[in-house]
Amino acid sequence: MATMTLLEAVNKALDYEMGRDDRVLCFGEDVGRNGGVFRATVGLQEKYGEQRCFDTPLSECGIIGTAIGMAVYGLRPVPEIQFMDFIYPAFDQIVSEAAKMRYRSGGEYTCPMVIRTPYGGGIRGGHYHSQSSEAYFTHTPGLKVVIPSTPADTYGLLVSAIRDEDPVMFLEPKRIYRTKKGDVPEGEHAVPLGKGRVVREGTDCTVVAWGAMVDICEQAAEELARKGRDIEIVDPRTLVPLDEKVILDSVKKTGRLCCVYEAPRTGGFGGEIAAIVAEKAVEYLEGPITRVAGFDVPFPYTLEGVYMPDVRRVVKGVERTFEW
Amino acid sequence: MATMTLLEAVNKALDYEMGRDDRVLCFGEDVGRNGGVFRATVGLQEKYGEQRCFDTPLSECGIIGTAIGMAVYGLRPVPEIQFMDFIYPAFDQIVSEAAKMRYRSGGEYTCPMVIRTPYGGGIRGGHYHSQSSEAYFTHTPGLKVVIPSTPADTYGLLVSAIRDEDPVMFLEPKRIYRTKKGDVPEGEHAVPLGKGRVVREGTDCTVVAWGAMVDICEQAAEELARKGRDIEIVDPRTLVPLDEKVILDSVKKTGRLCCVYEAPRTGGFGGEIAAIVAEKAVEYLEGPITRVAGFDVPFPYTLEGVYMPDVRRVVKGVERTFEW
Amino acid sequence: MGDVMTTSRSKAPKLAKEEQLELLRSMLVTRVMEERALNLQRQGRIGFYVPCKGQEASHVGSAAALEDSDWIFPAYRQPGILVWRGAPMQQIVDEWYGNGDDVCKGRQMPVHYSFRQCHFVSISSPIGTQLTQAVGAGMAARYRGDDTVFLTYCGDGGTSENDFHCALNFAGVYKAPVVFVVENNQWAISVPLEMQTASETMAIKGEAYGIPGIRVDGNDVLAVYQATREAVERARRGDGPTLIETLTYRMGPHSSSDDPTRYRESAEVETWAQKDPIERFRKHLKAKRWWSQELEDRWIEEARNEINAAVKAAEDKQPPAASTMFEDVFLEMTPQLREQYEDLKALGDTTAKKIGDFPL
Amino acid sequence: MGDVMTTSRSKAPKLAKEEQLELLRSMLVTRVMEERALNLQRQGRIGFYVPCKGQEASHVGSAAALEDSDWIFPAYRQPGILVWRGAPMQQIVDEWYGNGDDVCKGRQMPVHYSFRQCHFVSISSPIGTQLTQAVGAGMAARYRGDDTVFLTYCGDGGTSENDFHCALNFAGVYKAPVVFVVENNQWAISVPLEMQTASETMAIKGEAYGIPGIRVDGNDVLAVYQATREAVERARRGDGPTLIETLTYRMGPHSSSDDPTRYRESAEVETWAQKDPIERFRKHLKAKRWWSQELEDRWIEEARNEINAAVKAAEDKQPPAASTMFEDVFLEMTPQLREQYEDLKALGDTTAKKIGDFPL
Ligand SMILES: Cc1ncc(C[n+]2csc(CCOP(=O)(O)OP(=O)(O)O)c2C)c(N)n1
Ligand SMILES: Cc1ncc(C[n+]2csc(CCOP(=O)(O)OP(=O)(O)O)c2C)c(N)n1
Ligand SMILES: [Mg+2]
Ligand SMILES: [Mg+2]
Repeated sequence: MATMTLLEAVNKALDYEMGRDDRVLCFGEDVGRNGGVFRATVGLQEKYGEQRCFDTPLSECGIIGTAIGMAVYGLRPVPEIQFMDFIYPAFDQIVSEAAKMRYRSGGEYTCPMVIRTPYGGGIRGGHYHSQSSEAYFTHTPGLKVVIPSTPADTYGLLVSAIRDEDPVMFLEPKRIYRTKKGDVPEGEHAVPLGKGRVVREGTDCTVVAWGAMVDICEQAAEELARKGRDIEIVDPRTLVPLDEKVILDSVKKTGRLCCVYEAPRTGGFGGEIAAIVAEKAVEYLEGPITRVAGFDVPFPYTLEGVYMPDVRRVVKGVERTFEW
Repeated sequence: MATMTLLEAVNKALDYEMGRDDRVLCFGEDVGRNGGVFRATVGLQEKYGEQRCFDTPLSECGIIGTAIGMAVYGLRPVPEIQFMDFIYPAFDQIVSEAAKMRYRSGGEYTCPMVIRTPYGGGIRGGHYHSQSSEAYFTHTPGLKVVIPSTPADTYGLLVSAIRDEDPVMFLEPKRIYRTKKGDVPEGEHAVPLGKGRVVREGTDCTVVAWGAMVDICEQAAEELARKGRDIEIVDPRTLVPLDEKVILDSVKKTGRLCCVYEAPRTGGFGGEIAAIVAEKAVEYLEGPITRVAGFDVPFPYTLEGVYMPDVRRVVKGVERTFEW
Repeated sequence: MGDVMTTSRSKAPKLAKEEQLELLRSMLVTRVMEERALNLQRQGRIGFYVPCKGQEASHVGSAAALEDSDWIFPAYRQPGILVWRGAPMQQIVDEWYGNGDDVCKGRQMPVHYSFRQCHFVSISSPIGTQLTQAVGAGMAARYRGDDTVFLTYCGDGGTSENDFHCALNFAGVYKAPVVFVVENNQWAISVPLEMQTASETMAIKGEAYGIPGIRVDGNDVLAVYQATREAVERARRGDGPTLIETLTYRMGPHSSSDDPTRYRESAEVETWAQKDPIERFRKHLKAKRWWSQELEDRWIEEARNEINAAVKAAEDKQPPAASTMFEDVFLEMTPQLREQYEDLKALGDTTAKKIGDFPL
Repeated sequence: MGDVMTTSRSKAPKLAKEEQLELLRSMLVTRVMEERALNLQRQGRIGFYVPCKGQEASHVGSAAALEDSDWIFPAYRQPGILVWRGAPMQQIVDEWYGNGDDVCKGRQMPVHYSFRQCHFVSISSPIGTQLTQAVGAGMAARYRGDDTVFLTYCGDGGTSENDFHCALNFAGVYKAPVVFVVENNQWAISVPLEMQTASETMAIKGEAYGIPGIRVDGNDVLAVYQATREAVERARRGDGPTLIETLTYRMGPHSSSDDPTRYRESAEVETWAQKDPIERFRKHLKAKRWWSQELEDRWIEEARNEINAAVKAAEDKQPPAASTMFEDVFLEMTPQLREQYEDLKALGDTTAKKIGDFPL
């Protein structure tokens, strides 16, 4: 066990996998010499050389397109997209190519790769350094989507993602990169993809949240506890494949559901979770399924603190599940 | 009134708007000389000249990026993307630029444009000529998303889209381009954006569908009628902004909801509609909210007929809303 | 940069008789395949086909310059490469039909082949994406210490796409062992070359990336072979990528759904008909006294029989089982996919039904 | 192509004394602004800033070659253009603070300006997107019969992006009245030029699109002016686009969040410090006896006072009202946005709270 930040856990997991598997390569804009603008890859070039950890030209399309070629040839590339907001120039390579390679070739060619990218708000980044666009990828068959919320999960999920035989979007909640600290097992520690985590047990209402929203929900649960509401918090950890069972079991127990996410409300993944529950556990519901999410506007700068779901809004969202 | 196909209605609406407003330009791959691979722009270059209807190099990024510049300068571009499956190279220009131009400039610069593109399955197009990716755009604040299901709506909605002051994704159900015929008012006929349509009135279950799925649902409703189920069908026509009222009113009346869409089930817009109802009308529900959608796989070729929602699956989906 | 390589100008390639005859045979078989396929398509027996008539020399000649261990990241208009590399005709035809024996399990439209045993990477429709992937594979091979070379193709229209730009830029920066062949057939569906780019040539585009660019007569199979051979050797030596522009012409429609009379003059087509690559190469082999009518007739006869047998077999095969629709999305089916498959089975009959027809 | 334009080599531009002095003043004021802004950022009073020290001549000189009616599609490192075009200092500073008076209503990070009154189009972060938009605006102006010219900027890193490729390709095909300026400052954050592209120069990239490419000493304001002036005239005449590479250097960090000592040698920085564009131009004006210390001191004094006053005023202003968060998504609020705004108001206090801090 060692205590580290979420950001350090990313670095440690990359180091561990590069150490045990020489097919693993890290690259992207400012990833090599500079160790990444968030320092996620710091030290890796010194340790593994410029062949395995290097800088690229300023082209997300080139970064992901070449990564796909490497994966098809047999490597395990782990490209970094500097901010998730800048992944769109590579969108075609991701959704048309990486996601469909195994399927369209009848399994002759596969694409085992991990696209790492910091996502989410809370760093005063405005429109283009704050987005949470996980829903674009959860709607794309052939991609797995993983979002950790603790250092231990970050390490264990990234290790599993790198070992996975299919393309994985690994989204890192940059808001808590440095603020979130925790114990992480040294060396071998893999958290399986597709298994959710009950963050906090409770009986009155289920709250589903991931990434940086999990902490907010835990604080809200404390406040709700003082008001006599016993909240259960579920962190799916992987949105695709989704652990429906841990969510459905919880809702069947509590009878209530509030989904919390940073992305714009309309079309966000929390809506998908609400739809699953409305189909598979509607008879257990004792109130409306509520959503606390970003507003349907581009991510603002000065009003970031008003835009992002906070404790106050989560408390309100949970309380609304008790109102018919 | 004139009877025409859905495809002819697209052509007529473009012709009418180009005739009344010289700011309207049409362009894209094979759009000029060839009149579009589906013939949607046929005759427009002859009539309005190469300055207003022209071919472009093979670059969706260039097509949309230049269209944005034209809109910012004061024109009303109507670029065509040959197949929706090929819109991804332009994804960055659409979501980072067109969708945010008004907002980020405090209203100093705006982006009135219509991106026309044929979408959906049913033409034996396989992976890359069949996709329904409306959910990527409905989750993008700043974009309107319009999908017609009849020739009259096609004409009236396209006219409104071209006159709108903001960017509109106009998605044309190519499966019924030529098979769907109907009466269309001549000349001035605008259908407002944001108003849904009750396609068929019924009392037992609400079915929400758009594009080519509307016909399938009508056939299913006939079959269900024979089984004694009285189905109401709602076509939102614009997914953004969504006419929630017409959907909620219907569900409050029927107590049941089945959402039908071609896109992959997970993260599809039908899930958003289910989530809205589960939040705002849960107390009226007399059964689970079901979804009949594409499967979570890349769009297949030989098995297209098995992949796409058909009458049989819609009937089943509706019947499941009666089973607790 | 302005001048175009032809056999005369290029050092005459040292290809043995057998290899030169095999080049002709591959081009002829490719054309026989095409005639049959277009025929099947017109009869509605297969859904779609992409002809390459007039461009056989451009892709067969370039692919012939590779070692068998080298890889190809193709576009959709290089079927002759499969013939040259000896892909089984039955597998090719099964792909047209998308039946249960198709390597790709009927998941893609006709001609979107994948042939791992030929190091021929899965074809997709989006223009240009293969170029960047070829560069990544090249970087991977160099990292591995393999001396594999990667040959990738796009058309004149493809040079306008995003991927052309990042592929060549990355190839230049990392000196990837890649040969880019731009088959400049003058048209991108209905869009003529002059609407595609204002650059003098396609070859000159290499300068933007520090990559040598070469123009070659794409209807001169030996010139194409020679130019590619030199590029392949340079790549294998570790001297980096090359951009080759093959000047050729799309004699037929863009695809079985296209009608070129809408947008181009028959006069243009006739001029190019005079430059037919097979005609030309046959002349050359005649001059060398290596060619005989009997030989050619036998090749064509054999090819026809092989294709007919393959078609007959393909039509007797079953479509892929519904289960294949849920497989290969990931290595293992997710719970969601398993559930969706179960729901489908619960409906009873799940054999393929035909819905629409492809317009393009 | 290899040679670089400098004042000596270029026809000495016919700029009157007043204009030349105004060039110097704009560059000086830009630098004064920068010193103050970086200072405010270090004190945590504004969130972010992007310095342009060393590149003032490159963008002020090129923008000076335009008529007032011409448009600019900028990147994020050309603040001097706003000074040259006379944007009100208060509006500039309000944007840094993202307060209620900010033109952009505090929606974007500092330095992402929009100044319609200066024909200065809204800046976004994604690299290169403005290039393609400038081409579209140019096509629109030609369609309209306006003789407006469009000047657009990107950096050396920007040349690797998708948009650089399609922008130049479309500009070449449609002969759009656009001048592309690539400010080659040798670095893309920590990525040096040689990792960005293998092409000899940035200017040579124009050949891939049939566009003339020119290299100019980006620290020689008159040379930049002259090169751009010729390109602007060509564009206005209808003779199409030009690509100009300005050779310059980013003296400071990439942004207020960057630490360049991690990745580059101070020796390199010192060499370029000798070529400071303001120093150089001051020498030239001295030689002409047009410059005086008093004049420069007065300019700087005035600028400092103006900025200080603007800062003081900006800090007294309120943040934008919560309602502005829901406005301008569309011309009219949708029912969904209205409902979301109502929900927010129902919570009570909705004044801006500071959450995190920007790392880059
Ligand atoms: C990204 C993308 N946009 C559009 C299309 C539709 N399309 C298919 S082929 C083609 C023309 C290609 O022309 P070219 O690159 O010259 O190749 P050729 O067909 O002439 O061999 C187009 C526009 C596509 N497949 N992919
Ligand atoms: C599409 C995209 N990818 C990555 C970034 C992050 N980023 C911001 S500036 C920059 C470097 C730009 O370098 P260059 O184009 O040379 O301009 P300079 O900053 O040197 O003026 C990067 C990688 C971005 N803003 N947009
Ligand atoms: Mg072509
Ligand atoms: Mg730079």
